[in-house]
Amino acid sequence: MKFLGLVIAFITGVFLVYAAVDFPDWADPESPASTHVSPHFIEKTMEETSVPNIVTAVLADYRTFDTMFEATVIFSAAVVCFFVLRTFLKKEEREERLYRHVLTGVTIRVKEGGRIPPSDDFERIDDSWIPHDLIIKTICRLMVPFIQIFALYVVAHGHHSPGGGFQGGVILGASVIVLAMSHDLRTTLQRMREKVVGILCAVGVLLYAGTGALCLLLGMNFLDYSALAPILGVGPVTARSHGILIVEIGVAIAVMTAMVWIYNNVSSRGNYNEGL
Amino acid sequence: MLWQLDLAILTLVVIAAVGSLMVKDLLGAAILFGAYSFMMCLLWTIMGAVDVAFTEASVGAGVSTVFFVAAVFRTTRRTKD
Amino acid sequence: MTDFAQLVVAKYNYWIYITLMMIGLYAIISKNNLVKKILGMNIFQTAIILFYVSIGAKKGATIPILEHGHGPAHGAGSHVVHAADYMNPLPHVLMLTAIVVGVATLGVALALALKVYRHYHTLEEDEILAQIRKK
Amino acid sequence: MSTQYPALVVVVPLLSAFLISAAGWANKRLCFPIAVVALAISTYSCFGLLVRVLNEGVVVYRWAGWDPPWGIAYYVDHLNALVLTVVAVVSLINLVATKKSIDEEFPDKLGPFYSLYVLMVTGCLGIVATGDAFNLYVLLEISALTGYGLLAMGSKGRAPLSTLNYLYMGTIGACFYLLGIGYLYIVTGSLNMVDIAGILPSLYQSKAVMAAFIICMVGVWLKMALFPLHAWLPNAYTYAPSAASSLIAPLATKVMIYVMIRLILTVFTPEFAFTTLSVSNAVVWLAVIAIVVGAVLALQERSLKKMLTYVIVAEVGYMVGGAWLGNSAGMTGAILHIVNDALMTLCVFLAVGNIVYKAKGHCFEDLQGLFRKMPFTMGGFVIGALSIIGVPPTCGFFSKWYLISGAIKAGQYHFMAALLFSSLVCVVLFFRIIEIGYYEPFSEEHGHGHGHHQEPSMEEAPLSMVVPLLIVAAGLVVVGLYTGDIVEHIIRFAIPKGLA
Repeated sequence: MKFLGLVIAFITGVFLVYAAVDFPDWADPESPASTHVSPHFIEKTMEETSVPNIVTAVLADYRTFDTMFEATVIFSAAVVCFFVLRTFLKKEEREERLYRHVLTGVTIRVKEGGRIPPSDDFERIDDSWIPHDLIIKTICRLMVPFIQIFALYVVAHGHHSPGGGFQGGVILGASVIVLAMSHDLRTTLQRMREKVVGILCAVGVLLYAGTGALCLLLGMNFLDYSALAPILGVGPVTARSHGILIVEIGVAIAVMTAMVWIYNNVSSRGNYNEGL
Repeated sequence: MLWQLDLAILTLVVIAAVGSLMVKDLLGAAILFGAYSFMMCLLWTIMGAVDVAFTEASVGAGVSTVFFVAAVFRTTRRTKD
Repeated sequence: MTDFAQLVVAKYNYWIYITLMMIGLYAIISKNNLVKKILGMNIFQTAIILFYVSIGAKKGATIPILEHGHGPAHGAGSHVVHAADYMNPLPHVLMLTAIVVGVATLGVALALALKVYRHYHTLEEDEILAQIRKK
Repeated sequence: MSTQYPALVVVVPLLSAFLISAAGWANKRLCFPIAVVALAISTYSCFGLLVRVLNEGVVVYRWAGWDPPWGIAYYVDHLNALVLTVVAVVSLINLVATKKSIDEEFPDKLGPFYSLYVLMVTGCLGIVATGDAFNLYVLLEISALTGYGLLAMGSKGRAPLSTLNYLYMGTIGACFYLLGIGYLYIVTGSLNMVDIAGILPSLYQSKAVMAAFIICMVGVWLKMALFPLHAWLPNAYTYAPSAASSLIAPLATKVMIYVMIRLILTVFTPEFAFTTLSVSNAVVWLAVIAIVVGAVLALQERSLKKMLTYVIVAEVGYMVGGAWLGNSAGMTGAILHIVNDALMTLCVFLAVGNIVYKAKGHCFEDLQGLFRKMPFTMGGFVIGALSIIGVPPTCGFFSKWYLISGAIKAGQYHFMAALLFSSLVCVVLFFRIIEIGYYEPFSEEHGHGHGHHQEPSMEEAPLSMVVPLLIVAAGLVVVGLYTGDIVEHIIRFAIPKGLA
């Protein structure tokens, strides 16, 4: 198998090198890729969509149909992870529970389905628990709001600077994952339950596709944001800019929850009992 | 752009890629893969693809590495090659 | 010889992408560990992304964000945008999609690997095949 | 509304997938009706689109209102409309037919299952409808990812492993396709299929274009499981849940063959594929080997489902070979066979699904005495089998007829010989099944523990599973009888005039 792999990789490599000789030189401004379709984007974006970040404009307006499916890809990956991994444990299967006294760090084991009534003094911990680490927990808890504010900035400022729904969504998701890694999965699930994650993920992409369907109902083609102009009360070009913002928000919600959903399932092997 | 810097990063990319495939520990491989993604992200910044680099920094170097580490924690670090 | 050297220098990005791609391809075919294969798959995908980003590069151009775009204060018609001044944005857009597809594939692949591990308690392909044959 | 048909075809299932996923958390019983309604609307739009294409010719739909090549556009012609209709019909029938087995297999994951099912169909419909090369890649990944999810939920252990192998191969295939599109983009600067086709003729001598073509083809062959690249398919389909395999087996490979034909006919015109590049002989030989190997490997299988997966490998050889014969009869045969094979595969896999539902297995031992136990299911299976063998008046006969006449016209007699050989092997394969199901006595261990030999009572699968199967079986005959009309009014226009 090793030899076969080498041979295939070598043949493919030689073939690709042979073909690459015919390419225009690297970074040649006169190459067809830079002269055929792309000049239109660079020169017309501002007057057609009033978005200075050309990548955002092309991503969420000219090729918005692609981007809708891109959001769908991440949605379907999250659903696949849930579908493949999630196992619903029955209550009886968990015989003993571990609790930690928050102040002293003493660990208690409760057997035979017993449980401690919920209180602030004790917290439930995983089977493979790790020692209580105040520094990591506090620092991460402090960082989370700043990460989230930065993420919101990235989403909102995507028209003018690098960024947009995907990047912002991933960073938002990362803030939740940081919380899950520094504390445990149970803490995260208390703040953001599985059902909420699942519904928000669908709602995010639905916001994107729904915007498109709204345009369709208003008599224009699917995702043609200029149809939204009468609703938003602005001109058709500005409506495109606003439309881009709406779908970016949808993408951000979908990507955030998809990342959290995948992480929850992968890190707990689908039983949601213990995280990383 | 400085061609020396460019070349250094390109070399590092290849080294990180080979390293992550050679190292006989899956956790190490995951971390090296994170380094690979980050080098890639630098390379794209140099080429002017800021949006792509931003995405790669958050997705490739960030979340992907976390997924790898999570999966390795839930399975095993052992690998024969 | 100078021709050859020029060829190497003028397209070195393409050579690097081919190298990385072949590393990835070799890993997918030859590696025995399932997670290593997934790593190889990701390297393969990133190599293609590098290729596309290389297409988008343009000498003497800047990042594809319009300079005078911040607000109408500058006047919309006061300056003309030249295509040669900005990088080609289209490959960047395509690759944003490809990166997201990559991470989606990664998530699904890891989920499947976890499921395989849950059943066979190993990630080595030859050990799994031996277990299957034993049955 | 009829101007929006191309949008409705793809968008309605897409929207419904999110609705299903959200509704699954509230009430599981809502999922199935939403999916059925969405696919029904999509199917209706497909038929509407087909009628429009027949009346007006190519229908152009500009997504987001941008003109191609800057925006993404659909160019729905006869080929698109025909395959779209088949995809929509197959997925709708399969959804209704497999409801019972889905309810049984995934009682607590109905929401995700239906959501993935509909997304998979959306992906296939989008691949078939799109006129943008990169958009095709994204949809390819959607249909692939959801397909992995559906396939992996079969038997424990084996299903995830074989799906993971499928994932590696599928990802390489999709990446090769993406790379080929990149090569095309670097020399043409466009992603729109029609636009690329307009630019390419001046570049036919370029090595990059040749490489783009070959890389795209290899990628597509990997995804459709053409012979040396077929290793992932049999296991992935065999261990999958029956609702998933009867969706993916008819659609996934056939859609990829559509992509191959689309690339040959539209993007790189037939002159380039068949004349400028002198690889068509080699590809036809590859197809011949695929047919022979698929047939021989099918012979040695002792499991009905796995045997059928090898038959699929052989059928892929039919279509690839037919398309690469380089004449209009072969191409007609290949396109017609996409339609027929989708229906045939659906028919036999639905029958297998019913058998698995009742007999709890798909090995040959489980089939004993099934004709008495499940006469309608086996009746449907026999019609599907006859069609795969190629017995008139079922539709399989007619597409084979076109393929063989194309092979004679092109002088590729080995292809014709391979077709006949595989038909003979199929006769052996299916008569062996029929023999086991009909003649062998109903074994005691499957009985109800009665000591004396008893005539086994009829234990047919539920009506909701049998009726769709019989509809598909009847459809095989109907499509066979109307082959002339389909070729005359639809496929004839799908093939460019230049093809001899």
